[in-house]
Amino acid sequence: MIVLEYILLIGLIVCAIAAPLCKRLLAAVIVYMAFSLMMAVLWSLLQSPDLAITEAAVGAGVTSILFFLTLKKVHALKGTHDE
Amino acid sequence: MSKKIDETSGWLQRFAAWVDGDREPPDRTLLVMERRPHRDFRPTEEEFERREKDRLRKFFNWYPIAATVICVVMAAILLTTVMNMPGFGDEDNPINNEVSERYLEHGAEETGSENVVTAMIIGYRGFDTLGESCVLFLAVAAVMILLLRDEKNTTGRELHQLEREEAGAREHADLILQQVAKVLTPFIFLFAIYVLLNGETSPGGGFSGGTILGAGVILFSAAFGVQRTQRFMNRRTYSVVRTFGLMLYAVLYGIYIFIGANGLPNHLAGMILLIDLAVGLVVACTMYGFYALFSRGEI
Amino acid sequence: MLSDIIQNRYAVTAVILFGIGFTNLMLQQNLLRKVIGFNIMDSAIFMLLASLGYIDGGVAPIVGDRGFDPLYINPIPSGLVLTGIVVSVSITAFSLALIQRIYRRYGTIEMRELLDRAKKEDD
Amino acid sequence: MRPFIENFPFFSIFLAILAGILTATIRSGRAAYWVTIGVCAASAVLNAFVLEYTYLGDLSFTYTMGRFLAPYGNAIKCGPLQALLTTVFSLVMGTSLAGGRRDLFQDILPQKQRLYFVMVNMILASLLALTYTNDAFTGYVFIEISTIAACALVMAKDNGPNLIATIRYLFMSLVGSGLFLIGLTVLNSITGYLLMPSLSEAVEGLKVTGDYAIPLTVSVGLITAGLGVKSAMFPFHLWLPDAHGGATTASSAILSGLVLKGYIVLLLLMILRVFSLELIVELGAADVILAFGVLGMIFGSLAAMRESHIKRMLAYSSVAQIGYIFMGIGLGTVEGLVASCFHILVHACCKPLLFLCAGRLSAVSGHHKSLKNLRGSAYRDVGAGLGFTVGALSMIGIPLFGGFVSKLYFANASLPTGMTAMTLLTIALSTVLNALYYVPALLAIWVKPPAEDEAAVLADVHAGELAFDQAFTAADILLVAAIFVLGIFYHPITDVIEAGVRLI
Repeated sequence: MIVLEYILLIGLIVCAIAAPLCKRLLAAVIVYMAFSLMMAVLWSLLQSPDLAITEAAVGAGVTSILFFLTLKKVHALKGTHDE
Repeated sequence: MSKKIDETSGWLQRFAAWVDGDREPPDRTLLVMERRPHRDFRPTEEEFERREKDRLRKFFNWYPIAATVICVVMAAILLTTVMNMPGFGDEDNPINNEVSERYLEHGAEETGSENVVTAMIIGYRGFDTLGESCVLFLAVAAVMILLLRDEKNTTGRELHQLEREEAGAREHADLILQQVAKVLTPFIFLFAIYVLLNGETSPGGGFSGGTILGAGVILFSAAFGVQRTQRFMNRRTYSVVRTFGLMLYAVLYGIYIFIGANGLPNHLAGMILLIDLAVGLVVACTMYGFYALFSRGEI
Repeated sequence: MLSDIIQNRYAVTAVILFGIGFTNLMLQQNLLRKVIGFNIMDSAIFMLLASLGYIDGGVAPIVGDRGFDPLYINPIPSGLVLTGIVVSVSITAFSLALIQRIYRRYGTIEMRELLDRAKKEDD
Repeated sequence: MRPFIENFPFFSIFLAILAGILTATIRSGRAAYWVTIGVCAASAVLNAFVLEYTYLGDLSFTYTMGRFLAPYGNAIKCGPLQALLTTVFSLVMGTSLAGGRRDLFQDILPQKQRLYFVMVNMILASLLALTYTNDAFTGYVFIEISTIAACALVMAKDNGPNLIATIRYLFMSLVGSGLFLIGLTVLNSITGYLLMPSLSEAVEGLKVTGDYAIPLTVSVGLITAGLGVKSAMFPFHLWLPDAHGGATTASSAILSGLVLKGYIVLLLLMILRVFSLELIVELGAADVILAFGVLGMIFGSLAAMRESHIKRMLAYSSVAQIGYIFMGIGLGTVEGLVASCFHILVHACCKPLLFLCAGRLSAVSGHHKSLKNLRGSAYRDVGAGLGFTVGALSMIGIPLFGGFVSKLYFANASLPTGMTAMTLLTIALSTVLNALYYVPALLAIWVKPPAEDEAAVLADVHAGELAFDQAFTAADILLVAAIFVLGIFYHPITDVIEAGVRLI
């Protein structure tokens, strides 16, 4: 269990550093999604299942969808350019 | 008397300008009583632009340095702080005081919820939760101001393109997505309703359940198109459900506070379930509202 | 020192994450990355808050008839974080909507170019 | 069974929230406008009753939000000071809306006007809650409400520069609330409470035992810095001129006059109720606040002098005035706090008046905002010209106007401290600087331009703009009267504030 904890904590830091450094915005958002998922697992390790459910639904679900829609609108996704 | 701020002026003004960080063109005449002469702007404008660019560049040169210093100092201070904070996982930490004890021991009988987190956010600290629902409501309203279609933010061409895309999506529907959605959506809804209604006895409650419900509606809408979603969630139902949910919650809670503060007898025993339901509806509507506004500019 | 860090591992991670998020919020030129930075910063604060309520060997605070009386973790931080998460998703949605409109108006989401273009239009 | 009147603070908050939810369903913008005005008036009346009750009874009471007594549930606390502040806030909110009505209905698209009023109602609710709250986390939630709503007020005009100003404002606000929340987290971890009286006891205990000295200091610093960023304390003011200068008239008035004050009031509550003045002075936080306040007074004015855009000039002047308030807090004495509270009132009346008059003056000059183009505009709407003059003279600090009294109190408060010379000099310097930019503005609007210029300007103006604006004139008269009341009959008001600070 403790090993998993360390892996997750280090993973969080790596993701947090990587997310804004990714060259493509899409990659940044996906890394942020991974960050959210790890956070959700950590919260269930911290015995807060309420938070884990909410974080999984909000962070990895709704927020990411909103990010993707925004990426589409600002033409940062491949293949969505006008004309 | 006129005051000029340019490269030749005193250090005080330049320092002020620097601190100020303002990138507006400095006004050359402070006293504007005399009639403005017809100036020929051509030669000065270029110089002006150059100077402006210079200033902007300067700002962008020093800003990262200052910000980095601030961030590093901040992180160092916080690191020292947490090293001096109560240890992790210790039972004797100041945060584990009589408040949490009371929540754990009497939460179930006082609020009727076995999940103490739900008991706390809806029973003990309900006013925060009311504020939080207001934040959600406000966020949707603010996104509506920005993205709801109007003559300022949507041109006819864009509208036309949107329609074309929707028509295209209807004709060439994404089969994989539809099949997956067909299987998944009932389970998501079921799970959402379970989480929503069992907030008292198991993890979850209004916020989690509402978000999952919203995510389910979003999946349905993405897979089967707007038309089929609008059968059960058009603009009218949307605004009715959202407003009704929040009103129900606010009024219930208002009565609850009034009764509680005045020490009147309490007849709102099953309130948690109702409030959870109202909160769940509000949250689900909010999430779907974000999605709809972001993708189509309409609900 | 090292044992201190290991003891307070959650808090230390949270502070590092806070620093990263804060730096991104202040330094990034791209508005979307700024928003990601803000989200990381908020998550870090929530993690700090949630880790405070944890008690070694505690279980989730769902009281019921289990036949024995286990040690529960502190429910207060969990409740506060739940509030915080919902607030942060609202703000994220709002800022993303704002970014969409800015892109539509100016055609860029880089802060520097944005200020440049706005200045040009002003003149 | 408590006296029925003690429910009134809760009723006023609740009314504003309900009105915010309801206005989202009203279709017509005008109806939403009247609902909002009604709510402001009702809230002012309710809070005025509370003021009378608490001041005459010389008491303050805690109202539990729910069945659970402190420290288990939420609570609000009400004394004379809070009641006075909320009464003035509600009144000024309604007045600002009335005064900026014409601009508002022009600047905002008809189908989105109702959403604007949702924001206004929620801002009123958050201002009331921030003033009344007795719980630090409730403070955080309402700070976020006010952040979103304030940003929405800025961008409601919906043109390019406004969007950029909004996003800068938003990011700066997020930094502020992040700092506040992490400060609160640290404080919570070392004390274990969120309710202010329990927090205060715990902090007292920590001070005696000397435990957790570093976290306590850091949390004081973070909370002050967070609220300072949000209320445009000096080095963090860069977002303010764009945001306040570009918004529609009513928004500028509300943001500059009221929203900034909400955060300052919360800071005051945290300082007085939780940390206590002695701790703030002991930790040196007071000196830092004082330094930033003094710097803000000077640099805000210097920046305002360089502006020719009238609304941006007023926005920079707000930075200077906020500097005054922080200087009063930084003196670290009760007298300083009383002066600060009085200045909050004065500024809450003056700045909306100036913004409303500036908006009206630019409306009658073809919506030009530059001082050059406003020449002689005071003759086109004499009421607006007079209002602007009164506001400006009060800002400079001419006797009989409100601003003079607050400067007098600041000077008085600085006498027993060790900072007398510096404070007095700064006040004098700031007065001179204020005069240096307000007097030219006054001259500009009152000096008649040559006839051909006048004709050129008039050709530019829409005929409807020159028509008599009843709502504006009413707002104008009300705020001018308020400034004279604050300037002449200030004794009863300072008595209320002193009682309020004592009973806080």
